[in-house]
Amino acid sequence: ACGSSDDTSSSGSTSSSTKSALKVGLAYDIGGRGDQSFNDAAAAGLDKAKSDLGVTAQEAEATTGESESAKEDRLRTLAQAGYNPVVAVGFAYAGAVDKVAAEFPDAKFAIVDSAKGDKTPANVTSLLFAENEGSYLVGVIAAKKSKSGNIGFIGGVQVPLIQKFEAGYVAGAKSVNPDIKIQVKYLTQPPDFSGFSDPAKGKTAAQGQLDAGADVIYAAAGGSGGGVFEACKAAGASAIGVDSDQALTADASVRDVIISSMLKKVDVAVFDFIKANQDGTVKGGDQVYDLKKGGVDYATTGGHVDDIKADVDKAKQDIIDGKITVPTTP
Amino acid sequence: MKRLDLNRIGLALAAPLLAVAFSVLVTSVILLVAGDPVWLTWKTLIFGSGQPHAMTRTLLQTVNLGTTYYLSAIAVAIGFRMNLFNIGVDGQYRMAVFAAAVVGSWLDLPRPLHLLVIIVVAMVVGAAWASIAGLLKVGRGVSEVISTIMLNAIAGYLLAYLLRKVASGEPASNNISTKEIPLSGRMPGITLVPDVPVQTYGFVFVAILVGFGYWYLLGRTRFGFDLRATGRSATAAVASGVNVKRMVLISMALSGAIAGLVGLPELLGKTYQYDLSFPAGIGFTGIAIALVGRNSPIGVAIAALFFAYLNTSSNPLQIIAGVAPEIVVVMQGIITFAVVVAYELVRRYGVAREQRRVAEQLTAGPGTAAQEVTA
Amino acid sequence: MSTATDATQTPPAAAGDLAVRLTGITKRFPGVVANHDVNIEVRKGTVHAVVGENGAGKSTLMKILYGVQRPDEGTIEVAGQSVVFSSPSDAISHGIGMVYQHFMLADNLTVLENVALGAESLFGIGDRARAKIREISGSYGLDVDPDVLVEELGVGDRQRVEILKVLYRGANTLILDEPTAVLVPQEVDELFANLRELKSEGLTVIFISHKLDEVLSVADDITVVRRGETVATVDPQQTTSRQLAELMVGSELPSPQTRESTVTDVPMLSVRDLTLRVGERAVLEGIDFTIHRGEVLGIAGVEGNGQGELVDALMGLRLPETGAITLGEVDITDWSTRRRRESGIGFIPEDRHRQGLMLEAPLWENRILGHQTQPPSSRGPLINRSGARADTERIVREFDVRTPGIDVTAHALSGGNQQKLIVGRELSGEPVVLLAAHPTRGVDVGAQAAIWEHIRAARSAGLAVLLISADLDELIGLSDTIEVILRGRFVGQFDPANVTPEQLGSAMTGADASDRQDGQEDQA
Amino acid sequence: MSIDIAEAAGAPVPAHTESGRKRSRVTPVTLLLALAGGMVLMSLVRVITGANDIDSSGTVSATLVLAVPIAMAGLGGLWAERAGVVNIGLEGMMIFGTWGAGFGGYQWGPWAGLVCGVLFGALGGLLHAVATVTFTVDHIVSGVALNLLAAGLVKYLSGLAFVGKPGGGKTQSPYIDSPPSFTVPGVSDWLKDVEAKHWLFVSDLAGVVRGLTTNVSLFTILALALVIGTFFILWRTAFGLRLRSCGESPVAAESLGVNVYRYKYAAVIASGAFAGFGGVYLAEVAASIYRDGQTGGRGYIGLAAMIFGNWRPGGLLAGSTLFGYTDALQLRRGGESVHALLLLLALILLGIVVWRVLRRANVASTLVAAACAVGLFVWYATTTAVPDDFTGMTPYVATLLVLSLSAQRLRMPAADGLPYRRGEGG
Ligand SMILES: Nc1ncnc2c1ncn2[C@@H]1O[C@H](COP(=O)(O)OP(=O)(O)OP(=O)(O)O)[C@@H](O)[C@H]1O
Ligand SMILES: Nc1ncnc2c1ncn2[C@@H]1O[C@H](COP(=O)(O)OP(=O)(O)OP(=O)(O)O)[C@@H](O)[C@H]1O
Ligand SMILES: [Mg+2]
Ligand SMILES: [Mg+2]
Repeated sequence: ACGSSDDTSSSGSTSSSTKSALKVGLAYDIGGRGDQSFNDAAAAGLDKAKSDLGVTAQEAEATTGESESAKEDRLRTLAQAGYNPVVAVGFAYAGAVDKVAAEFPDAKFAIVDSAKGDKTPANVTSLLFAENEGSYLVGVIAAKKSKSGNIGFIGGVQVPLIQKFEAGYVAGAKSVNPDIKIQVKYLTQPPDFSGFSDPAKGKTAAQGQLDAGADVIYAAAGGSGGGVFEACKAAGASAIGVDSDQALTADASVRDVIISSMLKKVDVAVFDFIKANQDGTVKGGDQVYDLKKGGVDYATTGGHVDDIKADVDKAKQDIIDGKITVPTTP
Repeated sequence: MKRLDLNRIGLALAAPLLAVAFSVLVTSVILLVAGDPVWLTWKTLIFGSGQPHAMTRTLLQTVNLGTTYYLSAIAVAIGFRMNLFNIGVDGQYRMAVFAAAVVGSWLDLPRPLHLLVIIVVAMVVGAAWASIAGLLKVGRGVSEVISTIMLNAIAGYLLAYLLRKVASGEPASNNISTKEIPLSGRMPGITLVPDVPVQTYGFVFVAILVGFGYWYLLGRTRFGFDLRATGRSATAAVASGVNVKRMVLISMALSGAIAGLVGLPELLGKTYQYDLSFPAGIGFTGIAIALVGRNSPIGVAIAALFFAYLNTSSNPLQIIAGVAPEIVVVMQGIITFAVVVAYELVRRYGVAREQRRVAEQLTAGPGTAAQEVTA
Repeated sequence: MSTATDATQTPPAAAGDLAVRLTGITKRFPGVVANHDVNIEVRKGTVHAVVGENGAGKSTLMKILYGVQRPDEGTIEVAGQSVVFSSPSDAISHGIGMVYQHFMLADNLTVLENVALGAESLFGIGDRARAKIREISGSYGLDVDPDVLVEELGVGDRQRVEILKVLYRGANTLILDEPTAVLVPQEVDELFANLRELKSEGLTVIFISHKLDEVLSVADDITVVRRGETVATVDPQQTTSRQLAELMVGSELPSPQTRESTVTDVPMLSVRDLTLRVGERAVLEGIDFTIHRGEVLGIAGVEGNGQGELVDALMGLRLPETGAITLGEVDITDWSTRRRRESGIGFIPEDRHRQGLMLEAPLWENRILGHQTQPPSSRGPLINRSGARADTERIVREFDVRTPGIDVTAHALSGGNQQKLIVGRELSGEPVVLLAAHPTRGVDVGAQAAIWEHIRAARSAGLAVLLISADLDELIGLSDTIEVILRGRFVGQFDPANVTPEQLGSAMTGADASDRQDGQEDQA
Repeated sequence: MSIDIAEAAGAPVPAHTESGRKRSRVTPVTLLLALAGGMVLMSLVRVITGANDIDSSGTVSATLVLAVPIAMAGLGGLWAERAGVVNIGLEGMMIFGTWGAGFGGYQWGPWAGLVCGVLFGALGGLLHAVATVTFTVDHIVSGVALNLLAAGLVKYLSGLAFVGKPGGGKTQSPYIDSPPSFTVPGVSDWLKDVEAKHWLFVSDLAGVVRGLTTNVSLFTILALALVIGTFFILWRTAFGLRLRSCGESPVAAESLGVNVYRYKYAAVIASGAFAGFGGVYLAEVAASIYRDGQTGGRGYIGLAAMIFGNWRPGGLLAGSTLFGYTDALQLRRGGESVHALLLLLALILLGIVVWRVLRRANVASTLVAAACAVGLFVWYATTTAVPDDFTGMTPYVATLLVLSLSAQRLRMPAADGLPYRRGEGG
């Protein structure tokens, strides 16, 4: 009845794939499938692999406040049950992946959002994203779309990952208008991760920024983003979504204020990784999904940015060409 | 006499058995309603996933996690024994483990000394953070319930700030952490079962020591007597010469000092560093465990292991039985209810039985009827 | 025993004349039978007293009649009609009202709220109820302000509120469980006047007391309960209090011992110019006294005139503003409570449940309380369990604490036995000073005599005693000197050898200034 | 639950003195004067610091939104504890409320969401009542167990109810429509202009009034009505008297024929309903969605607000407003507003010092207060903003600070948290 039970049902018996069907293990971070955020993105990649490649899969998710051993055990149980490859979603798994991958040298592992460390075994692939580059583009959009010269950034929790979003966004906006005023707010501090799931806080913070003159706000705040969109809607301002194309996934009533979204294609990375396993072409080490690789991008749904698309695409090209280096820390 | 003892034992066992039976029933109903596999769930929970060594692994991890829970629950229990409600174990242990991680990574000492310093730092920091609540209560009359809730939140913000300050900035990593504690500062684990990649934390022994100390301190020392007396009747304790203000300060600090140990099994036995994903919320689990274990050193140990077992089983449950991990939390909630309700039911049954016994004696020998009968 | 007037001697009343008839009542508690086949008949328009030892089952019986507890066996008839009460509201609707042994008042509610509670449908909880309370308290001479918080009231006022509660509901049968235990003679007289008033209005009163003289003076019929059974119903006109006591106890009482003075001239406890303030108000002012070895200083006073604060100050529980306290030669003004106890001050608190016991703890742990740092309770920083247990056994033996064992909780003991345990504890370890507040309150006559005996024995061994009591006979009987306290000041000293309770009573209420003059002459 | 040191140490309870009773009566006039005084001070601080957001209409309306859930949780706590049942399970009942709002709200609209959420919260209350009242389980145990249960159960239920629905998933419900809100017609725009002038006092007043009259959710009004209604029910009706008597002295109540069990049940179920309403408010007004973890500990904060408010409706309203206000400040404008708060605090402390000097009160604590005032002022003067890392703490620090400054004498219901069994009193 829940997220993990629909795995075996769509087993690869009907698959048209010629290769022997892979058994994929997927370990989510807290929230799991259905979190409307990056866990869901990973799940989408897995679903695509199931239908396109005919793999079977087993999913498991983290629980709040669990210990390191629980994470290890999750990966170990999956690997031991013959799931190969095993994908771990979220940097919290870094240590666990290193440890378990060493115990199962014949299996392949991937970790989303965490770079290869000095202890990482060779059978681990790190799936990384250049969130700063994608955020740079929406920073450009925000600055171009802002009439007041005042824009906002709302981060869910002040962790390095989200600060990477901030860094790119600020750089992008400043590239358009060096004098632009950028209001930055993080909803909570770790280990209080409720900033990713508290729309009320998102709404209040957004209202504050709007009252202070902002007219475009970038919400890198997971589930709290819904509150940001609502505030923008009420104030007649614009919002920028994150991770997926939120003009498609957010509630219908607020879609029209979402002028763009920074796309972080975890689904693509996960799918690619599974496919590489099937093809036997898997590469270990850091796999950075940047603009060039199409791992991050901006969304154009709704046509709000059609008028400035050329400028944004230029910035995109400049980054791909290496003419612009986007900072990773604010 | 023998018969009576057997009855007593029967009564003592009745409560937990009743509780377990009740929880199994309710959980099964929930599973049924949700359309989840009931039999597979219980089979997985009791016999494990069926993979080689899986059960051993689960048990070893239960001991490890139980150690953490135990320390947390004992920290809470110390407060409870004198009617102090320390909701702040959560903040206290996180402050403490952070300080321990930082200081531990700075130092380079011979092993026993290095470990000792880390443990002392953790206890001192935990005690200090808890003492804020103690001082506010004694000095300003602020209820420790409020102050510890507030201090938990404040600790969170403080820690986030401090962690960013000391973080060894590995640029590509999205995690930030303190530096690793060198080898000499780690608690060696014990390989109980070869071939199984789970070591038992060396800190288990510290926890046992803490449990023993708790029992001894409360049951055998004057200080413990004063503490319990304050809990039972603050007014009577004062009249007996206990300085309640001092007791509040001391026991709050003591509770905090034990809370300071909560994060150490994990820190010294597993992660060797404090980072963004260091477990949080154990202080709250500790409250439930302390209460289910009725604040007794053995009862709390059993409850801690039980909770740990359920939590550890969350993975096999998900992966083998395909049941959402939330069911584990639901079960913990149900069990907590069931245990306490069962205790009450058994108590009432005991009372009723006692009454019947008196009635029987009454009909047997009316001459002694009105005497107070030995229970 | 031969003096017992048998139950059969009173002519059986016609059913119609009976307000209440209890037949064959049996009630069992875990480990104890509180009532066993109890039979009582209460005639309409009379005051019917129930007497018996502590734990005899009087309160239980009354609670059964009031629907608080249900009897295991037996029937209740009210006005000739057989009834089953499942809650007090059933009893109330049959015109029964009860004033409990321990006050049943919510401190943080006003008098009005306490009175109207449960009977809101009568006059609401507003002005109508206020008017009604004023009316009742006017017509029965119960003078209470409906709008003060109950916690601000003294015991006498609280007692009146309790009676008010019953009258407010229009009860015609009143149960009063030990209503006089906490009252001074004047208040008792007032209460009895009230009772007679009620009786003349046709109300029936059931009345429990340990003070047998009172019982004889006010009751029309007396039922004696012993160990859960009714042993006799007697006519007060034909009975002496001594006979009554023997009926209660079931054997002859020891006759009161003659006593000789053991007072020495070695000062044990001296207090100089003690003043204590609560907020702005002085609750103790300029208190001066000395107690010598072997002397009992009695303090007489209406409750709430500073006695509690005085004891608290002497125990170090409250900080006086000025003044010095000397124990023997040593100034102990700044000492902690613990240190005072260690140096030999024993303490029998007035409220044993609040300050004297841990109700949830076993007896032997209660033995340790207050003596944590002294042998045989402890050894160094450790508790000496076997020592404490052995000594508890001794106290139980020597002080005749009726208990199944020393592992039961203090809660399981009846009030009198709890008190004996406390007295035993405080007299162990050879104290030099004993601060005793109401040491025999709520204790039956047998136990009372025993406690007095223990105090006398300790006194002749050199103990200095500060005795506070509302029982003026006790005060006069035990003390070597009596000080009267009024509004925090000592207002007169009396020689117990030639003072009557009435004289003391008027000094205590400040009614008679000439007594005070006498007192001061005595002093000189 | 916790020991009362003042009582244990034999210190006088203030209500014993005559002045104690009179002091607790706050007349509307003094209240109004105090409010006006506060406004003037606020206005001064705003003009000096230029932190215009500290009493802007936006801040005021955000305060409302953030304070209401806390106040409702607190009200739930008030009902339960006034009847003698400690309710640490408010968080769980609130979680039930958010989920119920999601469940009913997305299918049948906000009012159905309200009904479902309140019902769910009440169910949580019922469970707590069964455990604590019928089975005399320790109140804390039951509450903690309830919190565990609620957190797990709603996730489990979400898996059943929301997965596959548009926008729904295991951690959130589909979108819920907001309940109606209203704006006092005509005033808002005019007030907005006045507020934008940033005049001393006048603009502040305009801001506050505008915040209170613009775009106010009907649920906010309902919440306020519930607080006032609670006061009337608990302190002015027979039902309330009986309920409170169960918290003060259940044996006394029993002795007068009050069915204590019934009132405790009623109170604890109502308590759950209030907490549930707090949850509904979070899901429907503060957000438009049920989201896992949305309550974020507000149940505990509500409990704290109730204790802060001395177990009285007005007090808990003040407590939750303080919390909501400081939270709004830090969320909206972070460092800048919190920085201005430093000056405000310094001024208030200064006021206390002056008052104490005039009253010739205890010198030592006066000196401490003075030192704090100076310290705060120096901090204010030497910085331009409070670092963002710290602003998040503001509500928590402020609550602690206010509590420890207001040398409080809290008084909980005398029988709060104690087990009660029928027929064992007296
Ligand atoms: N609720 C109860 N549970 C267990 N035992 C009880 C209970 N109530 C009374 N008892 C026991 O029943 C016996 C009779 O008690 P009861 O209160 O009726 O005595 P009493 O005659 O009123 O004594 P006293 O003179 O001290 O008031 C005592 O042994 C007492 O311990
Ligand atoms: N729930 C209970 N469990 C065990 N014993 C009880 C309980 N309730 C009452 N008792 C016992 O019953 C006794 C009789 O109760 P009661 O209220 O009549 O007090 P008492 O014995 O007269 O005490 P006191 O002399 O202090 O007035 C109590 O002292 C107490 O020991
Ligand atoms: Mg009695
Ligand atoms: Mg008695």
